[in-house]
Order: sequence, then C-alpha cells, then structure tokens
Amino acid sequence: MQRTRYFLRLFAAGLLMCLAGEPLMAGEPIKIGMAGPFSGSDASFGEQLWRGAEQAAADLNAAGGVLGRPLQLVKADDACDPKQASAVASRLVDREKVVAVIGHFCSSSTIPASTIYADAGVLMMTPGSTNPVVTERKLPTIFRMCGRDDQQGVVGAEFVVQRLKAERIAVLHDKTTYGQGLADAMKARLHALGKKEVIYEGLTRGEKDFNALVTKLKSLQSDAVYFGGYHSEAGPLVRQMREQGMKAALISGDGIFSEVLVTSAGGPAYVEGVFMTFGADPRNLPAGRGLVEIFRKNGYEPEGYTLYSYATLQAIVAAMQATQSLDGEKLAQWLHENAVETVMGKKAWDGKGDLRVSDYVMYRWDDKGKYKELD
Amino acid sequence: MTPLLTVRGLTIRFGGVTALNQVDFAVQPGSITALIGPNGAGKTTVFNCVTGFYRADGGTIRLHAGQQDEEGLNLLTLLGEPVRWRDCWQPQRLAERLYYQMFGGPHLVNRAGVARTFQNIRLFNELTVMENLLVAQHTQVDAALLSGLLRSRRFLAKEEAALQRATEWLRFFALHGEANRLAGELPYGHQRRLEMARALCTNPRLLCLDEPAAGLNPNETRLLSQLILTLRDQFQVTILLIEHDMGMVMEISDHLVVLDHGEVIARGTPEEIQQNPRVLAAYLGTGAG
Amino acid sequence: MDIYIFGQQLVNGLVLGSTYGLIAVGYTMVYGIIGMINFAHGEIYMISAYLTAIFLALLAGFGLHSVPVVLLLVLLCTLFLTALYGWSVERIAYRPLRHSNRLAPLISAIGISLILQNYIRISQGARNQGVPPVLEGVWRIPAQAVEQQFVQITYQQSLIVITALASMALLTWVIHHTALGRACRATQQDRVMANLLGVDTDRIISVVFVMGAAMAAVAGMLVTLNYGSFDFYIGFLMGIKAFTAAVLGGIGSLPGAMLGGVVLGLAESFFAGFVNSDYKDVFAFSLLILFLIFRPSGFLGVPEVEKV
Amino acid sequence: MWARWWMACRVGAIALLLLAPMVGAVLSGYQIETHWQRPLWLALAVTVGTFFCSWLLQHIGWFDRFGGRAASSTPAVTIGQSGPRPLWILLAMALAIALPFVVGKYGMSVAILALIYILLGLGLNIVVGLAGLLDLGFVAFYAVGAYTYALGYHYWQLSFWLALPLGALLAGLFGMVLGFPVLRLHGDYLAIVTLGFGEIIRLVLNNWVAVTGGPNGVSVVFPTLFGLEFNRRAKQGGTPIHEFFGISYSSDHRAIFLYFLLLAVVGLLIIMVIRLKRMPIGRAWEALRENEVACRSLGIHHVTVKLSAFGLGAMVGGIGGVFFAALQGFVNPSSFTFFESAYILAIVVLGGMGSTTGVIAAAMVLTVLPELLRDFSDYRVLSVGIAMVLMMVWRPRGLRQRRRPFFALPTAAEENRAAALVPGVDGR
Repeated sequence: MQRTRYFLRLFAAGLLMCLAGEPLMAGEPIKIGMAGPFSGSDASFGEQLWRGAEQAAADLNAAGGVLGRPLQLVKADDACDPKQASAVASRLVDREKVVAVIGHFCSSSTIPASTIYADAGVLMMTPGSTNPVVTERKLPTIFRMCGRDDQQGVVGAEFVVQRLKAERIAVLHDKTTYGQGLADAMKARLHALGKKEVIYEGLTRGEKDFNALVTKLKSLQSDAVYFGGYHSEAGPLVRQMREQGMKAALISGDGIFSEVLVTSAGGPAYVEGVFMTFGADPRNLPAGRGLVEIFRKNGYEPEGYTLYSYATLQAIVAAMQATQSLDGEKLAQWLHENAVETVMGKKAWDGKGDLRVSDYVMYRWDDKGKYKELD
Repeated sequence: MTPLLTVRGLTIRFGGVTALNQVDFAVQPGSITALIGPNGAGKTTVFNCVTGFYRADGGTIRLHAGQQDEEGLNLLTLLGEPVRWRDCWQPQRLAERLYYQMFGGPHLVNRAGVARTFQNIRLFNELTVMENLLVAQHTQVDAALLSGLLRSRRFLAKEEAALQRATEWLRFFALHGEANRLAGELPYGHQRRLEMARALCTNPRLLCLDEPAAGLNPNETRLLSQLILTLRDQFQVTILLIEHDMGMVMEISDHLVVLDHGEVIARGTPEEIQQNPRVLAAYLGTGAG
Repeated sequence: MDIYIFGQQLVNGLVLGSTYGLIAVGYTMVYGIIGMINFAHGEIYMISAYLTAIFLALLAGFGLHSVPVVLLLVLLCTLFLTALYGWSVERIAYRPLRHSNRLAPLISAIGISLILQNYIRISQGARNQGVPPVLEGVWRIPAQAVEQQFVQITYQQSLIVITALASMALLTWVIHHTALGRACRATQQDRVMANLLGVDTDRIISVVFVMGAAMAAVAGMLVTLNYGSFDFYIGFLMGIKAFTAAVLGGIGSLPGAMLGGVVLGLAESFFAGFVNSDYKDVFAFSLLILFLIFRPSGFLGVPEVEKV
Repeated sequence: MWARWWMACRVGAIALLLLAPMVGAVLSGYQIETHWQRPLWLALAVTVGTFFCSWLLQHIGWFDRFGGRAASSTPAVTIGQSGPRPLWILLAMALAIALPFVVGKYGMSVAILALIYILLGLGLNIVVGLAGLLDLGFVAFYAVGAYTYALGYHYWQLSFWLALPLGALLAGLFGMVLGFPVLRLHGDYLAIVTLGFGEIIRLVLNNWVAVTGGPNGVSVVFPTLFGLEFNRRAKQGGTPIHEFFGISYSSDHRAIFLYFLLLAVVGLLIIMVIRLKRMPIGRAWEALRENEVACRSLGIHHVTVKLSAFGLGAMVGGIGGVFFAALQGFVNPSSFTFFESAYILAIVVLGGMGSTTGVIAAAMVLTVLPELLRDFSDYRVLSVGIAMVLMMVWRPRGLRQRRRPFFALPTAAEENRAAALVPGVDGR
C-alpha cells in the first residue's frame, strides 16, 4: 500500500491537468499574448491580469471578434523572473506568432522582454509596469496602460507634505524594482519640496515580521510613513504599527490597491487611515460600471489591475480595427497618434508610449475595509 | 648508525586523559620495528602522531631522511605549531610557523618520506585499483593544470611512468589481474594489500603498517610476512608496524617496542621481549608480575 | 539609548526568535536522525498556516465563538492534518531514497516544495490570505504609560513565546524520558544497530517527520494568528531562516534549535532596529558563516571529532 | 485482488483527508467557499488510479522502492574505455550545429538557456560531482560573472570579450577567497556556509544601490564580433553585421551568434572536464570525495586541492554569468536566488554526480521540460516538481552511471624497459 500513495499526487495532478484545457475557437484566431506572473510570489497579480484580459477577449469575441476573426489569448507565465520573461517573450513572438502582447507585470520582467518584442516589431502594452525605464528607452512598439513611478511618487510626496503636513517622514520600500523605484521618486520630490526623510530603508519581501522596523520608526517619532511596495508587506506593516501604538499615516502606491490589503492586515480596523495613489478607480468610471457588474455577478471583484488588462486589450483591438492591420509597427504608430475609448475612459499615448494624462489620485481606506477617492 | 626515526618524550592528552606519556623509541634504517601492547595502550595514537594526524602536546619526532642536517627534520613543525609571542623577534621563524599553520598537515609528513596504512582500511572505494595507485603518486606526476589540459609531452611521460610504477607494485602484491576493478569490490585481503601498495607508491623511506594482518587467514598472513620481509630486503623500506598476531611479530621483527597505558614499558629484540616480566604482566594482568 | 526602545526590540526579537525556533526543531530533528536537510519543511509550515485559516473560518461558520474552544479545536485539527502531510511527504519522497546517496533526498525535497507550493496556489489561489484577529489585547510596562514610553507584548506574542517554550520542554521530555524517545536516540546513534535490536527504524523516522511537522503546525498557527497574513510563498523564506537558526544552535540539538532561533531573532531585531534593516539578512548570514568557521558545531551541538 | 482494492481504498482515504480541507474549502477573505465534490472526485481518482497503477506496474522493478527496500542493487559505476561511441558524438555535434537552422527564435532562446545551464551544470559538477563538496551557493559565482560584465560595461565600457576572462577570473577569485577559510569544514557545514554566501552576494547586489543599481538592475549591451554589431542600426560605433555582409537584418543573427559561441565554450569545457578526470588533479578531487584522511596520508593537501576544484567551478560559473548577462541584456538580483542554486544542483544530481553526459542530459531535460510544459501553464511548475521527485525515485543515482577510465597494463617487455624508473625493482 505504501507504493501506491505515490500515485495519489500523480493522479491529482493528472486530473487537474485535464480540467485545464482552454476553449478553442473556430476560424483562424488572432493570437494575443498575455504575459505575467501566474506562478511564484506575485501570482496574485497575474490572476488579476488574466481575469481582465479573459473577460475582454470574451466580450470582444461575443461582439464578432476583430477583422472578422476571433481573438485568442495565449497565457505566458514569467513568474516575475527576468530569465523566464525573455524565454516566454521569444516563445510568444516566435512560436505562438502573437500579434500583440498584454504584459508583463513586474518591471524587472518587462524591461528585458520588451527588447525582444521591439526587435520583432510586436506591439506590447503593459498594464502594470510603472518603472520609468520601460518607456525611457523609446522602443517604438512599447506602451503602457498605467502611470509611471515618478508621477506616482510626486503625487504621494505632495500629499504627505501639503495635505498631511507631516514633519518627520519615513520612506520605506521592499527592495523590488517597483517598490524602490516608487520610494526613490517620492524621496526625490520630497527633497524638491524642501523636506528630508528621517529614515530611508528597505524591508525584505516575503517576511511578515516588521516589528523591529516599526519600533525604530516609533523611536524616530515619524508621523508619516511612505511605503513603496505591495499589499502583502503593507498589510502586516500597518498592523504592527497600530499594534505598537503608532498612529502615523501609511501612504503607499498602486501596489496595495487591492481588497486583499484588508485580509493581509488582519481586518478593516487596521487599514483605517491608510492612503494610496492609484489611477482614478476604473470601477467608479461610468464607462466601466456595466462591466464591473458582470465581474461581480461571476463572483469576482475586479480589483487592482483587472480592468487595466481589460482596457489594454481594448486599446490593442481598437488600433487593429482602425488600421485594419495586424502589423505591430502600424498599430504602434496609430496608438501614438490617436486616443482610445476604453473601459477606463479615454486614453492617449505620447511618443515614448507613456499615457499622456497621468491621473493619479489619492485614496483613503476607511474602517470598513473600503477605500474612497479623496477630494 | 643514525636511526631513521627518533621519537623523544612524545606526550599527547585528550581532554584530561594522558594518552601518551613521554614515549621514546627509535627506528633503525632498514629494520622492521613492531609496536605492540594490549588494546588501548596507545599504539595507533603513536602512529597518528608520527604520521601527522594528531598534534602532539610535547616531545619531538625527528626523521633522518634525505639531505637534512644531523638533527633531522622535526615532523611536528610540519603540522603548524601554535604561533607564540616570542616568535615576533624571529621573523623567519614566524613566517615558517604561519606558513605551516595554513598549509601544514599530514601531507607534508608523507612528502618527507613517511607513508602509512590504516587499521580500518581507507581505500578510494569508487575508484579503480589503478586509480588508487595513481592518486598516491600525485606529488610525482605533472599535476600542473595547463600541461595536463594540453597533454604536454612532459605530462604524458610522467603519467606513463606513474602507470609503470603502479604496475610494478601491483605485480609485487599479485594484484595486477584486478587493476581495473573498483577498489571497493575487492575481497578483504586484497584490499589490505592494495592499501600497502598505495602507500608504497608515495616512495616512502618509512612505511607504517597499522595491523596489516588483521582479518587475514593464516595463509594470507604468511604471505604478508614474506612480502614485508621482501620489502625490507629488496626495496630498502624501513617498516614500523602495529600487530596483534604475536607469531608474525616475533617472526619478522628486528626490534620491538612495548606500550602500555601510553608508556613504553620495554624495548628490545623479540627474544628479550619474550622474557621481559613487565611485558608478561601487561599482557597477562598484574597477577603474573 | 532609550530603555523602552531597547526593551521593545528585545521583545520583538524574542517573539520572532521563538517562531524560528519552533520551525527549526523540524530541521534539527530530521537532520539528527537521517542526516538530511529537509528543504520541504518550510512548505509544511505554509500548509499549516492555510489549515489554520480554513478551520478558523469553518468554526466561525458553525457559529462557534468561544476563543479558547476555537483555538484548541483549530490547534488539534491543524496539528493532525499537518502531521499527516509531513508523514505523506516522508513516505512519498524520502523513504524510497533511504538507501541512495546523500544528495538524492535533497533534490526530491526541492521537488516536493515545488509541488506543495503549487498545489496550494492552484487549490487556494495565489492571493494573499489572512485570518481575523482572534486574541486581542496587550500588556504594557509600565501599565499607565504616556507618550510612547512603554514596552509592550501582545497576548498573541506572549502566547507564541510560552507555547514555544512549553512545546520545546514537552518534546525534550519525550525524547529523553520515553520509550519512543529512546528509540529515536538509538536510531540517531546507529540506525543499523537499532534496527538489529528490534527498533522499527522506518517507523521511527516517520515519527520524527510527524513530530517535526507538528511543531511546524504549532508555529504556523501561532504565526498566522499573530501576523494575520500569509500566502503560498511564505514557506521559503521562513524555511531558510529557521534552517539558519537550527545550524546556529547546533544542528541535531533540540534546545540548540530554540536557542539558535532566539539568537537569530534577536540579532535581526537589534540589527534592523539600531543599524539598518536593509542589511539585516546580510548580517544574519555573516553571523552564520563566522560562527561556522570558528565553532562549526553551533551553540549546543556536539563537536565532530576527526577519527583516524 | 481484494487486498489491492483494500490498499487502494486506504490510500484514497488518506488522500481524502489531505485534500478535503485544501481543495474542498477555498479561502475567500475570512470566509470559505466549499466545493465538497472536488476532493471526493479527486480521492476517487486517486483510489482507482492507485489500484490500476499497482496492478500494471507490479512487475517493474523500480516500483518496489516505494516499499522502502534498498535501491542499491545495480552497480553505480562502470569501467570502460570511454564514454559514448564516436558515432553518437558525431551525431550530437551535427545536431547541435544544425539546430539553429531548424528551430525558430524561440527554440534558439531555449537552446541558449539550455547551453548556459549545461555550462553551469558542468561547473558545479566539478565541485559537487568530482570533489564531493556540497555547494548550495553556486549562484553567487554566476552572479559575480554577470555583474562583472554588466557593471564593467556600465562604468568602463568593458567589452564582452574582455569581460569573459575577467568574469571568470573574478568569480574564481571569489571562490578562492570564500573557499580558503571554509573548506576545512565538513560536508554539510560547507553546504550551509555556501548557501549563506550565495544569499549575501544577492542581498548586497540588491542593497548596494549606488553601485549595482539595486533591484533596478543594470543594462548590458550585446557583444560584438570583431567590431561588428548585431543591431539594426549601429549603436556602439561599429558596423552592423548585416550591412557588412550585405544581407538583410534579422534579429536571429544575434541568437545564432550567441548560440555558436556558447556551443564552442561548452565543447571546450567538455573536453576539459574529460581530460581533468584523467589528470592528477581530477583524480585527487575524486579521491578526496572518497576518503579525505587517506588523501592526506598520501601527500595530498586537502585544502588546496579542494580550493582548486572550488575555484575552477566558480570560474565556469562566472563564464556562465557573463553569457547570461549578454543573453538577457539586463541583469538584476532577482535572477540569482537560492532557487537557482538548487536548480543547478538538481541538474548535477540528476545527471549522476560526476558523469559529464549525464549532466548534459539533465540540463537539457530540466530546461526544455519546463518550456514544453508551458502549454499546461498553471500546472507547469507543479509538473516540474513531480518530475523531479519521480526522477529521483526512479534513478536515485542519476540518469547516467559514473564511468571510470580503463587502464591497459604495460606488457612485461615495456615494463623491463621502464624498470629503471622504480628504484630497486628487479621486475619480478
């Protein structure tokens, strides 16, 4: 009987694999790559991206597809690992012959992958990589659907100084490309505003105990803590701050824009008074209201980047329809010049591929675990 | 005649226990000297000190081989003596001590001309018999990385010579039929002989055999005695051995050293030892003394 | 230096160190008995965190709200199932490799940790999970403090420290004063001989895995309740830290694991608190390396004697 | 028959216990959603599967290992003249050369990755397989190599061709400096120290933002071939290669170039490793792995011999790193985690610890397999894990057996000629 226990796992895996088949479509589909972290420590963001893109593809196909052909998404997992990102990028370009790519998510993946797309003349639009380097290299076919860390950090810094009137500001980050980039941008703006941070330090991604750091913040009597990072660390951080009796506000960026922050902080009581920057919440925009309802009906809260990846696909498809072409460079040229009506409102891109209008606004969490835009 | 090896006042302590206390003996060149004594008398400890695996707490072990001065070479310096404050006034000595602290060890003792076998056989089990012997010639072949990678003439010639030398010893120990078998697969008696062959491949002046006859049947023991005698007579190898088989010891040794409780209680020829009351007492218990 | 800040860092380090210690026990026991680094142990801890949350939610769903009863029931269920996971892992991935070379189980352990991580990711989703606060409250010294002048320990934190000490004491007692413990020690000393003397060593090894997993379950539950947040990836970092703690304390020694955990926890806390939290882990690992060079057997390990 | 059903049912029951809470109750916030039918179905599948597998496979030998019986019946080592037949080698070479013209860009990127892993596997094989030093921080040297090129280019415009030897040298130096104090440690302690060292290197690279760019990483340019660039338009002041040869631009050129360069390096390394095994230093490594005390009694200094293995392995790791940086065009610390070390170690162990062909095969399996499994996206890493465990159980000693060189004994005539070499031997 011992020998067979082995097959327990085998069979479980085998069975699950059978269930994983993707629906095939009739006709000759247009392939669009959906690259992101579907495994590894950032898989939760991958899930958001996939949900949005999946829904968008389904909706567009229901409306008759593009150029008379259905859309087919190709899932490509990079696990936020630069090496895997290059590999999947080559695979998407070469093997799958995708026309365009939604993704990647982590800036450290997007940067190496984007050179491959640009080289092959494939359109890439990232819904979530906010690191400036992504577009600063001025690769012609690379776009983003989100803002940049330097824009976001500016909003954060100004909020801390001008609205909160904080004096002793602590700047923390999680030592990732995204988190540190954001913290650096915030710090730079802080200096420009004539303030200096009391501490600038990193914490380790994946840890849950930040008590030592919190005690240090307490001893520095900081009255505002800016954190560049994700909700998985922001949650425990704010909880431990409150547990140790610190009342300082926590301000962060789009990395914590998720209801999961409440879960990871251990309840709505702890997230009260947390601030964050994000694009104007797509869920509150009139354009997206119907869509949000559909998501919720299916038992999924379209938070974080869900609508971003939805909108990204919309933008790509809009370009295809307008140019009646699948050529990446033509699509890119069109996107550089024209605006697109998406579920997140009207979007337009500048010559580098950044959004023309950055719409970062500040949100505040309340004691019921919900967030609202500050006016 | 100058002895090949002189041990003076050798003392070693493990924790609080004095394992060896002021052990003195000498080994004449070209002789077979046996260390005997009851179990736990410290024979293997003497071996480990002489071959450099243990660092003695006191005494000297001098080897008179090669072109050293009259004093001979103190093997203990090769193991890296602790650096003392007063060495600071003697930079050369300090440098020497530091060097041996970092790079010293039993391998230098071997290079000085002392080879050994082990009580519990230590072969390279997953290497072939031939490779075991080639490893032993590490210091004699061309070990430079580049000449080996490029297969230089010198390298190939030295390898060829090493192979020859190994084959010689294999034939001597009647192991040549098994040159390409794994050492770990050999029968026990063959492993014992292979270990001796391997030690001899380092071209030692002094060969230390730790219970070479243990586990052998009477036939094999007789063969072994013959081999040891031939080694001494034809190859001028001096032999220091530990053995429990008294028949064999008495038959082949020229000189005996008897240890008990870490002290030398007797030394002399086999005949003298056989009559020594202290030795009898040690072996048979105090009642007989 | 502010005495309160110092005291608070001491508490932080102690709490963190206790969790390291609890998980380090699993490493140290398995290493002690079969000389293998069980890299999948961190994932067992991760599994127990999920089980804790699931059972908490289940019991809440049944309408059970008495805190001690809930905690006890959750502890029992988590303990049982985590131990079962530990047992299955040993049976599937390590037992078939019992007689092969030293590195084969290491690789299958890495394989198992990939399997467990992704099994959880697929079944529970990749998102961050959490549990609601169960035990809220805090002790402060002095009790009526003003202006942040106090040292505090929450009820949950004190629960961690107390449980860690208690379970360590219990385990030490089991190892040293029961027939099972004797069999464990015999297996550790000489597996072949123990087997010849009638000890079912395969069963003993299973038991050791089960005990290690049970300690990880205790740690998983306490940590989950304390920090309230976890995901399928927490096992990795915690595993490495706990392993470091086990080595620091002297691998193979039970009290050493606890001591190593506390030392590591304190070192991290003080370094992060008073020097720099960026280089906290660099400090921890440098400490480990220096320690190993100068005292390879750790705090309480038995030094290895080179026998010739 | 019934006994087997009974056994399968017990396995199924345990599976149900394990799966029920995890698969059946999915956390959603602080509540759970229940899917009780899922674990039931899975457990049923496990039961039936167990039954049929045990029925089908009962005659296959390796299956017995799950009973805990010894797996050491097959000999681990064979003795033979050489490795694979020359015909196979020729075939493999032809295949390797033809590959770029058969597979596309994606295939090339996988092939290059596989080659890098072969390189790393061979490097670690020197340390782990030959010298028997368990190194869990090999990625540190890989990182040193990658950052040598990246930072060298960033600060001093270091070219790839200079970075290659420099990276190797620097990595080797790092290996030596680390190795010297720690190589006196015994097996597992060495493993832990190297693990710690690997983590320290990564953390320092991540934290020392002023120099390394921290998590933002450093950009790297693609190598040039005698000043010819592989870009569409010249960027580094040279001529693009397609203009030089008057062919149209294709981004495949750079992949093909890198592929052949790596192939050459790997080929050289293979020859080197094969020769090393028959050289004094290689023999000393293996002897050290087998028995350290005996080695020391034979005049071999264990620390320097270990150090040479460690340093050489590190150098190969460094070369791998330089290539990795060139391939990626961008390096950041997230490529150099402990997992990477573990993966390279898995290649070595799976390859049979010391067997060159085994390591090559294992490196190919472990890089190509995850790519083949991309079609299963969600279950990819899970399957890799399952494959690792299965392969270890199936072949705990690796894919290939170790092979020992065969030595033809000199004939008596030759011996007489050489008799003078051994002092005092009269050729008995």
